[in-house]
Amino acid sequence: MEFVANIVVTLKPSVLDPQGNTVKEALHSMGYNSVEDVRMGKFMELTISADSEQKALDLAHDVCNRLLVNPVIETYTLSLKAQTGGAV
Amino acid sequence: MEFVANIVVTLKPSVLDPQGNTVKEALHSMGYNSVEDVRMGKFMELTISADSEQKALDLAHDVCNRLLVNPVIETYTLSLKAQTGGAV
Amino acid sequence: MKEQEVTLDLVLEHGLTEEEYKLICSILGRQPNFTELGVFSVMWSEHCSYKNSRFWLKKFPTTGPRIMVKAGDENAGIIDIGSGLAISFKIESHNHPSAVEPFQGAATGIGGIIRDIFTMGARPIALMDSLRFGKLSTPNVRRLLDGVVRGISHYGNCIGIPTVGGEIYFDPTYEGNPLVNVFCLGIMRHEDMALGRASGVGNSVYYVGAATGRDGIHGATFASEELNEKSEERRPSVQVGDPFMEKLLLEACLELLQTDAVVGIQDMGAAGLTCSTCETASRGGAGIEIELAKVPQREKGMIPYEILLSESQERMLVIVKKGREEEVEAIFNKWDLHAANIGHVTDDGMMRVLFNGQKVVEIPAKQLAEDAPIYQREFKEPAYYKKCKSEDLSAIAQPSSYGDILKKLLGDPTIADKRWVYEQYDHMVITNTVVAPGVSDAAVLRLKECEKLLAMKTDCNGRYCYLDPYIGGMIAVAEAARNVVCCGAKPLAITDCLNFGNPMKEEIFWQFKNCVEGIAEACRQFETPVTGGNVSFYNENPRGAVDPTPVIGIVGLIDSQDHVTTASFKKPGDVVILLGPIESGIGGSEYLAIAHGKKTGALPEFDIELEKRVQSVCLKLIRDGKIKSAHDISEGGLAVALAESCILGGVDSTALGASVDLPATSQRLDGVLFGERQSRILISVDPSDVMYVDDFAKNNNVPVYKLGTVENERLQISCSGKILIDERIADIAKVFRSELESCMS
Amino acid sequence: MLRFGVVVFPGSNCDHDCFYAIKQFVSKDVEFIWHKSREIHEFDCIVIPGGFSYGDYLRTGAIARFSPVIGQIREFAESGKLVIGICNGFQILLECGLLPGAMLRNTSLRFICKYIYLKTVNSDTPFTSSMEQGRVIRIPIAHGEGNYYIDPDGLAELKRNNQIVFQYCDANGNISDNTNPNGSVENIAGICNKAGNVLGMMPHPERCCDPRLGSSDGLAVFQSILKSLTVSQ
Ligand SMILES: Nc1ncnc2c1ncn2[C@@H]1O[C@H](COP(=O)(O)OP(=O)(O)O)[C@@H](O)[C@H]1O
Ligand SMILES: [Mg+2]
Repeated sequence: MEFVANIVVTLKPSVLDPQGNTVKEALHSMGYNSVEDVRMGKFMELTISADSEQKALDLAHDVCNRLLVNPVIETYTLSLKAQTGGAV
Repeated sequence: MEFVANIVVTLKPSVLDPQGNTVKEALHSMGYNSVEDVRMGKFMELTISADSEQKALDLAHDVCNRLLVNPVIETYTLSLKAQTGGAV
Repeated sequence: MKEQEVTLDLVLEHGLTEEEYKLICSILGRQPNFTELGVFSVMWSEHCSYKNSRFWLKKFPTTGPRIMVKAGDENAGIIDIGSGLAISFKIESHNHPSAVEPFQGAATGIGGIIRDIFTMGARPIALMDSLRFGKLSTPNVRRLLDGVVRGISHYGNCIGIPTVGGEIYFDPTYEGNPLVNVFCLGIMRHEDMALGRASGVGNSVYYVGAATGRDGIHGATFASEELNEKSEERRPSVQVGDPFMEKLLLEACLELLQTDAVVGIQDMGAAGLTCSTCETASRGGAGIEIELAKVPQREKGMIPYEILLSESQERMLVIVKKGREEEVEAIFNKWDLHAANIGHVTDDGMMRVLFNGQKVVEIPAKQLAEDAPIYQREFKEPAYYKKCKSEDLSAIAQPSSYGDILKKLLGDPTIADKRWVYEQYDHMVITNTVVAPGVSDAAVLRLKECEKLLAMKTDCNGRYCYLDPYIGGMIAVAEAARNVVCCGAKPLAITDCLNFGNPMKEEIFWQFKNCVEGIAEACRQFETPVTGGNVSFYNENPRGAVDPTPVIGIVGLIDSQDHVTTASFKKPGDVVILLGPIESGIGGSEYLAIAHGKKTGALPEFDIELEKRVQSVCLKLIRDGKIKSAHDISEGGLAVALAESCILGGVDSTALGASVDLPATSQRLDGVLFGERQSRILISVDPSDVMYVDDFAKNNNVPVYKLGTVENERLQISCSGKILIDERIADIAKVFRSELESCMS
Repeated sequence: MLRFGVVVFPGSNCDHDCFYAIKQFVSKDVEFIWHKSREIHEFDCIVIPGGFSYGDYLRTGAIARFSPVIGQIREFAESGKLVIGICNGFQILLECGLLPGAMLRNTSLRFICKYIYLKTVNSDTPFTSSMEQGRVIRIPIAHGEGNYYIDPDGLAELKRNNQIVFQYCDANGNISDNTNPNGSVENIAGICNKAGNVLGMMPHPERCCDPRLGSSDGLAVFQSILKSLTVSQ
């Protein structure tokens, strides 16, 4: 079976986000003053083949912890869904 | 009222994603062969103050089209929710 | 974080001793509160106060006719280079942050050293990086190298200062505790010099740059500890760098210093706001009062302790003349920077800190900044020292193929071309780079402001310093000087970054003391004063301390473009000559480590008088136009130096070769080929100049050997007619050029 | 004398290099233009230099395009005057739509700084007029995002209008995947707009104008500008 894991990696709240700050300032200077804060992160979409949803989920978490996420400064959220329509 | 817009920006399917490919290859060399594909994108979280959900939504789309997304290579999805607990 | 009651346990937790605490109480005439305890603990940490090293650092010569600002007086020293110009340069370590988070650790290291330079009023024009890692066969080492190089590349490229040189060694001793030392050099007109002083009662104190967060609280004390599992828990003290913010700060500060509205300026580095306020006050012989509520803050609910100790990056403190505030604010506004007027200069010598009007700190600034205790640590000669020194190496077998050893050495990541690294660095921006990385022994920069050029390099062989710290320290300076001499420069001054293990261990302290004495002696001999530097202790991993690694950053002055010399052979038919002794032992060599797995032996004889003669003969010949290429003989010995001069000689596929015949010898041939005796320079000269060069060297009591000629395509080395090495340049070039990259991909 | 203006954005870092190269080797009349300026019509040629405008945060060149000076540059370009964007300047021109396409990260995902060879495939522009067709020059690149992308229709259009100006090649002018440093579509290193008066290029001509720095091949670009401006005056 095939699953798609959507992973959102963000900086921990206390960590400085230079990109987000700069984008916020840019939006303000463009007149979008009602944008109060901007935080930037990464998005990743993994296509995983696995026997079960649980196995796919375990694998995705494993991959996040081992490679995709830098636990020193980042955290992540993960959502998984079965790929409908089988193989792409 | 305060709203949080979550924006996911990804490369259009027709655009090659060197970063996603590299991550995929790294995962394969680590033994994660069941990861069949990786696509990388950007995640952004905007905190917006607006009178209504519709206004916040319009603003977020506006900001995406004008600054956050480059339509030549990227597409985006947007979701909005009201910030519970009011001002932070 | 919450305020805590000050108890002895808490004092000890802050890394202070009971005696130090008593001293604090007597300075204050009372017990410190929680915030004041934090303030003292960072100012009196090893990192800020140099309490364990200062006694020995005083051995360094720091004066000379060109010195305008001496080591230790300000953030960095200043050296006159004539024509109304001066330079400021310094090296600093970011070892511990880089071990925990290589990308951000290295990036913020670059940010920090750049601030040290522009705070002097100099425009930074060059960076160098001196790196040490474990063996690349370990995945974690590859991860660290990749992260560190990306971090330096990210910050240096973005801010637009070229990384023009550096060095990397790979040795098991650094596994788990990499060394990341970064160097920055800036240039200024004499009149643009700025100082880190607060004076003039009533003058305003400005905070400018990034907002303060809870970054790196206790970074300074963190750097003063060994790495262990606990350091993992301290991970929040990792900071994220913002090179864009720093670029704005750099431009705004330099623009600001063109006005006369500024009394003093200081970066906020280790110990942040605390250090910058008490040091400026102390240097200016004044007091300072600030209100923390006015400090721009990134996070909610920070307490005074946190605001004062935060090590958020990209912040500066500026002391502005009363009445000139608007002018200053306009410049910061132009650069989209938020500047906050947070206080003023007082006349009572106190560092006084308010929080919403309430007094939270009141400490005599001078005593806080300058009266940390100075310790004379115990030292003891380690057992390994004599054992290694007297090790009998005669049983070590000669290799079956010298050619194979040559290739092995050329592909050894420590020796191989570092292209994979320096191509990730913008080394050309500012358009001064006349000799780029990988071309020569040192980088050469032209100056747009005058006819002169600068040569610069970092150097240190930790293995030599392990085997003989005193001689190793001398060699670090000698080799650095030799590298710039090979480019046609007269060495001017040095900066040093002393990377050692735990100074509380007597054997480590012995290494430290001996290295310092060796460096000090060499600096006196070469008349290159020390203009500043940095000490990094506690470089240990679970297996013990790293090899003592006192990295030397050197800068030399080249009078004219005509003197710029590179390492590569230039033309077939030119004569290859060795300046300096030909024979060498194999003790301490990379050959011994790579081919035989041994880190031992007595270092080959080192005579500093000979070293000086070799260098001055080489420089004189360069200035007289007699030398077409000059290359320092270092790791890998004569054979590797010959190979490098050949490989570097060609553009793309047209490399040059050489054919040399070494004089008959009774010494071991692996030593002659690969031994690392110092005081040797490989040069090539036009056939018509051979006699002159030969005579000149002999008249100056420098050994000189005519080895052979520059050829095409092959490197042939024989010894009294018997062929030892015969390789196609294309083959050895491939190994030299590609090995590091293939390790990393 | 012909007036050159070098635009300075927060984070530009090749601004001084362009200024210096022009002043030393091209025209004494060169000035910086602060990105908040609204008056640039007195210049003859606008240079948008390299660097990391706004830190290259979000996307390279994305934020700079909202600076006030961009509106001016747009009018300037529409009136037929010369605009050259180098490296980050090229990225800005793409972001603000004065040139077609977009930049992606180098396929190696690493910053690359080195000398490469560049083939002049269109010598019929004001920026290449003093170079013969097919001329190969040695010039540095220094970028992390120089992987030029354009969709197939756009590429066909570029070709139809002869808008491809420079391609990465080897010393002999051969264009192949091996000589592509960053993954750009068809080794594209520089393009111009349809009218030919706006050029974007990733390599840095200002870094190789002074023979002391190892190559003066970049001078040809500035000399071409000078030549075509002098002719048109
Ligand atoms: N980390 C680095 N960053 C930039 N340049 C480097 C680095 N390491 C080595 N280089 C460059 O590669 C060349 C050779 O350096 P190195 O191997 O230290 O030479 P040597 O043995 O002559 O001291 C020099 O130009 C040096 O500046
Ligand atoms: Mg050398």
